[in-house]
Amino acid sequence: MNQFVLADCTTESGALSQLGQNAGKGAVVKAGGVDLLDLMKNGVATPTRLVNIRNISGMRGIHETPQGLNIGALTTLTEISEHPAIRAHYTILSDACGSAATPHIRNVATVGGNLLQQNRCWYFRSDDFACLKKGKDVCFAFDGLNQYHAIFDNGTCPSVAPSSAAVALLGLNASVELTSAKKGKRVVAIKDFYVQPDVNPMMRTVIAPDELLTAVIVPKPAAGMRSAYQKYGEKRSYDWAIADAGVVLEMDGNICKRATIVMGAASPVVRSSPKAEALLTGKPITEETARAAGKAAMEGAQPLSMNGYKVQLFPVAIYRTVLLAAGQMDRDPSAVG
Amino acid sequence: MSATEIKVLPCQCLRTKNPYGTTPQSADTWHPGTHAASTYWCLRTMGPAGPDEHYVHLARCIPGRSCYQAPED
Amino acid sequence: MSDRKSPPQDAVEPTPVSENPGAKGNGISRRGFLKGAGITAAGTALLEGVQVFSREAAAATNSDVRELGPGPVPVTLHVNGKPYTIQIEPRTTLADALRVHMGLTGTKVICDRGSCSGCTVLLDKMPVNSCTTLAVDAIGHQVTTIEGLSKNGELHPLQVAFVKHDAMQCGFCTPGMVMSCAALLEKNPKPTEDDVRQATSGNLCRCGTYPRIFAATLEAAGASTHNA
Amino acid sequence: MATTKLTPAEETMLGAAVDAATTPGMETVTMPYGIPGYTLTQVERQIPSTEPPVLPVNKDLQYIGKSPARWDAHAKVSGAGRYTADIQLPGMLYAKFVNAAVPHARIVSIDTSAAEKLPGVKGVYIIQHLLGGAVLRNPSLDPSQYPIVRYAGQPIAAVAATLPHIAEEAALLVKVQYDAKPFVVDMQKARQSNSPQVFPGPADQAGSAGGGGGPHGVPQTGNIHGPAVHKVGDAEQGFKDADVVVESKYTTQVQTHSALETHGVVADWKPDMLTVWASTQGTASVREELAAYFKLPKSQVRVITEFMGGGFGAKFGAGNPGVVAAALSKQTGAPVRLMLDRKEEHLSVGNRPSSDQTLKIGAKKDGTITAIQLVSYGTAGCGTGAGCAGPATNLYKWATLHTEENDVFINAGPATAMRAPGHPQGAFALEQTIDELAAKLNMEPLELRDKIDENPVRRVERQIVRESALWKSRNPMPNADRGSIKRGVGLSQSVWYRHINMNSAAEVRVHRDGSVEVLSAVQDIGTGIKTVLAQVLSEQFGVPPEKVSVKIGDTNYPVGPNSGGSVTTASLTPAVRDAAWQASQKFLASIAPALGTTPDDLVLTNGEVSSKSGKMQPISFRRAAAKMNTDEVSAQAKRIPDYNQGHYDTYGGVDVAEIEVDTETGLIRVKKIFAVHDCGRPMNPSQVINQINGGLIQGISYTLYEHRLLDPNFGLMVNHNLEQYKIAGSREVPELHVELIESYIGQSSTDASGIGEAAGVMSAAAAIGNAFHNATGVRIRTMPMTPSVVLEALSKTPQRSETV
Repeated sequence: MNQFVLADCTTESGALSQLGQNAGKGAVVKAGGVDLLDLMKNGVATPTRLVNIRNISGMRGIHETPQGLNIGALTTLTEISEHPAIRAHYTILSDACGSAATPHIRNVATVGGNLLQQNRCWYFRSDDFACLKKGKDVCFAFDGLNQYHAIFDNGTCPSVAPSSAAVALLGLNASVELTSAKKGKRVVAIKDFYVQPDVNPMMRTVIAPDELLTAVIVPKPAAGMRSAYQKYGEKRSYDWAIADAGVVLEMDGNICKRATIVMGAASPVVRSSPKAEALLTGKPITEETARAAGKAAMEGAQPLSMNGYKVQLFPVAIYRTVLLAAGQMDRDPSAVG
Repeated sequence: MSATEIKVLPCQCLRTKNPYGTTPQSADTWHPGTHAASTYWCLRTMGPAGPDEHYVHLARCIPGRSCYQAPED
Repeated sequence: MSDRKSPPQDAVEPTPVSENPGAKGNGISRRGFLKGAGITAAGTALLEGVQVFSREAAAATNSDVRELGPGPVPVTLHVNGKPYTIQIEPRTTLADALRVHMGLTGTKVICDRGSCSGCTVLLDKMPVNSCTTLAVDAIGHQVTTIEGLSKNGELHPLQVAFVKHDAMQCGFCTPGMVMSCAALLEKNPKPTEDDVRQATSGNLCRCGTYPRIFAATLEAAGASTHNA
Repeated sequence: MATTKLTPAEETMLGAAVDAATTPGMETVTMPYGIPGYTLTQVERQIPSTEPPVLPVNKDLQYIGKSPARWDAHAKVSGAGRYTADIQLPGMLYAKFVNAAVPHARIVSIDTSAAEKLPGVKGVYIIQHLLGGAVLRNPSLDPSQYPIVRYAGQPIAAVAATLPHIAEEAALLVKVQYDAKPFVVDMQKARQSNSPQVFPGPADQAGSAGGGGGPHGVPQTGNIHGPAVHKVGDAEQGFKDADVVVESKYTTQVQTHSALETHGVVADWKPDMLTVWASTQGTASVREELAAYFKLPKSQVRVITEFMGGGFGAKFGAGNPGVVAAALSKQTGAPVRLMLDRKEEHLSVGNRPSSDQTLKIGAKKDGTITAIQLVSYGTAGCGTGAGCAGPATNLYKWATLHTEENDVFINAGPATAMRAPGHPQGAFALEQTIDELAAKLNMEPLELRDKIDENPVRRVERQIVRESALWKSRNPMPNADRGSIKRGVGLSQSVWYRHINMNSAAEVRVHRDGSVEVLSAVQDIGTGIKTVLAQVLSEQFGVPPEKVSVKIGDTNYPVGPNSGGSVTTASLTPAVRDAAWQASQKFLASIAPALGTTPDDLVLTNGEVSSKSGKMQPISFRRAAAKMNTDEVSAQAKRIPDYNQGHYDTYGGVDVAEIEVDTETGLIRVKKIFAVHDCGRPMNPSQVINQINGGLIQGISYTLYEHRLLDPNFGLMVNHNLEQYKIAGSREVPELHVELIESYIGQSSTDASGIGEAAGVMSAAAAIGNAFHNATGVRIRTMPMTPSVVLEALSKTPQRSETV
């Protein structure tokens, strides 16, 4: 890890002024620090200044509002996964946060950090390889080892979206609150938050260098909403998803009025499947419709040389999670949860 | 491959952890024959290549090899 | 850099700094410091008025940003109920601060990336990986390491159960396992085996001692119920 | 005694007759022999008359065969145990390697000037090419000051600094200029004649290896060292004689040891003594190598390994860390700590080689094996050791055998021995093939094994398995479950060999204050030898293990065996018992006069010294010791040869796995394992079972998850961490039930053996493979069995084609 100046902030305004002054000058924000320190130890990130927001107590906490939930960006994954109201009404979110990483990491990893962490790709995460995501002009995964890489939108950089929270939050149509010293606050929907690599492989999100992700805003659940998230990894102990699925259903009796189906480790940016959702809309949830939705979600998939199995795996993850959300199936023993 | 075929001791710099434990150079004899699961290294390089940049093996670290050093007796 | 050579346990006053009347908001007592480790160059600087970095100090001066580093800064950490003042760069991890600077080597570094939980310590009561925690982020928190789990030389009931069930082989994962399981019992005094598996799902043991760890933790849970 | 010479007939030659003729200094004793509850009998042995009395079976002993707490458990659970990584000495420097960034290159230059200028850097060491009188194999290679780089991660230089992060920074500042060469990291490509050569130069042909010194007939062609051929009988004829022939190909991956404590040392070079703390499986091997390398007398090299965080075969010898740290310490005049980081641990200090095996077995209708033929290719990186014919050679009886083992060089880190070298690979193929053969012969898997394996211990183990609930729950019809999640049960056997390291000695001392201690240079790598030595002392002196002192892991003590190949307990405990026996005799002689009796009237039990004749009232051991006529009595003993030399014992087990295959996701879950194992006399059954649990879990991890992945285009490992290099964690652990067989072989004063290698690590893959077939009707012949591999296996073979 290189040397750096640590600007230790105790208030949001202090952090914002730090960012304002040092934006573009090698300063990065550190919250829980899990992903950042990993990248720094690997020599992939070499910031000269860390704006430490970990200890800003005002940015932490889960607030129930008339509109839904306002979750401070520094709220940890453990706090979210164990929160009674989230468990009761936003199952997808508690399960997604509760199945991320390890218990110890969840204790310090914040929801903001989870949403902002870098994509998963061993070429990117090793200092042995200078790739597109590091501003160079080559991707090593196409002709290399790509068994864990993306099966969608993988034409430029097939690294995969890492955030399980993002799967849940996209499913819940949530937004993030971005704050800067100059421009104040703006709210960006999760669906608009991430940037596809073919736009700019180094950019990843629309957050500006002087902006801080300050909160996550989750709308109130619609009537009849049921949701579920399931993650599949090669291991059930600490492992990254080879497939994960988030499903939000608005049910009227046994008829699905509206469905949201989200996949995590399928693409560089967390992805929903309108095709699959349309197949469920207005229909009863059965194993048949759920399987059809899972299959439809793979439309347009373009597996690489080694990740074809994901095209088989995601439909299973999706159909089982649809049935779980609908209350027609127990939690899948093959899943991590 | 039998014990009787071992005629000379290998180079004094040859080391192994064969499947049956380590074989220190000071041992009277190497385990007869060898086992194809044995791994070797050279004392002088601490690696799998000898000083002559050829690989280290019980079948190779023998008289005639330029870096061969006879065991002291 | 002599600060890591002396045994700080003996050298530093065992009174938490925040409760020490001599602290006066700068995070360390002068008396404690004078007796403390690393009295050489850093000590001189301190005596000349450089403040030890601490959250209390930051609050007292009402400053909402404090810049540290990149060079070594004096910081005080509360570990196992005692204050330790060390000179570290901000990039120093909590694991390195404990092991290299304080000589508390019970905490093991194995993967150094948060993947194995071998370096588990409790930050307040929460198990965290000390290898992916900056030491300065532990300021103002109570750090408990494996050395601090036993009280007055008496093993924690969980440690007793680990001994009884032989829940170790090479023992290199053991401190991390014990800390993870101790934190579990603190939070959930009556865990199921699945709870224990979940709580240790970030801990790696290469010798494969897991079944003994599950048994020991479940027994310790039973024991603590009896005591209650 | 190499396994290649072991024939099934020899293997089952138990209870060989003992020469009854009396020899001076020898006496004939009767020893327990066989398995209590099954086959226990007695055997006569002629042993030196200096040997202690024969130990009865475990149930008649007070401490041996029981499971007292691990002797150093308190230190381990409290964080007090000092591992090499924990050693801190005044003024100690932290060293860091500079490693090759490319897989194959000639080093043009190394510029350390920037590193040297970094404040806090105290020393720099460059690994030089010590050509000496050697001539390069390939004269067209430019002679270089530096060794050729043969794999990415190969250590090139090292720096030492006052703090770890300064050393890391300095290492990054060392500039190495490479003249990159073509490389190969794919074994299939490496086998092709046009492949880049890992070891260029004239090939050694079989004949040119002449002059003796090792196995003849091992040629080298391109990147292939091999085949090492082993032929017994005419296998071709054997296949003609067969009624049934099964032939298949199996593939296994490279696994890394991934011990939790990385390789490393702390070296303290003083003018009269080099002291080295090492994370090693052999204090003796580290001392021997450092002394030889630096041309120091052994008496001036001391190696200490008090606590050690796992090795699994990779930690023998000083290695580059030892040599470089010692050199840096000499150079800087300060102690130097050099511990590898996790990436280096994966790259440069060993692995289990891969294998591509073609295995063919022929059998008669009654199961008699007429021929086994194995052709294997495996890569041990830029080293050798990929042979895997052990199981095919030694597990079962055969009429003819023909094995050909080939090492294929690639530009990757060299293999080192890993827990049962070659055997997990070999058993994966062999034990699935035996099941296939059983199916073809319309025999039960256990029935066929009874036919072809007469080892009496394995026979008992199979009987226990046959009667187990888990085996009985197996549906003999494969692919019987209708749902997408299918249950299967399968088994595999394992085998390991009794080896003894004669460099096993110990001293036992009794002090006038009543304290008793044992001293040996042996190291405890996690298997619990400290506890076992305490138990041996306890049995002799009648004081509980926690009251005796065990001092090991220091070459200042009598030499101890290197811990590898399951030799430690078998080798050392007899020496310790002999020393304890002799010390106890001296002790009794020393106190008897003061107690008014003779030594042979005294008994040591229950912490007391008592009199057989009743000449005195029992007194505590401590009070008795106070009557010693000197401050200390002691005895040193070394290992004597096994009582029945020339006889060859094996240890092994029969392991049954129950798995669930999710045929839609390709995920396999191991639900249960029932394992029956033997290891001679179990000295501490709890510790033995702990090791077997661990072997099985490591085996599951190997079977399902672990895989060293090298990028084919750049030759670099991509998963050099413990995140993408996947090791089984708490939630991968099945319900484990181990049944331990107590087996007496009459071989030494403790009759102890080892368990490390036979402990399930070699059978897990095959048991899971056989269970997979039982679940799905499909053979899975590739590891690791990830969803990708499983889904492909399920898609390629019609699910209902193969029946019993």
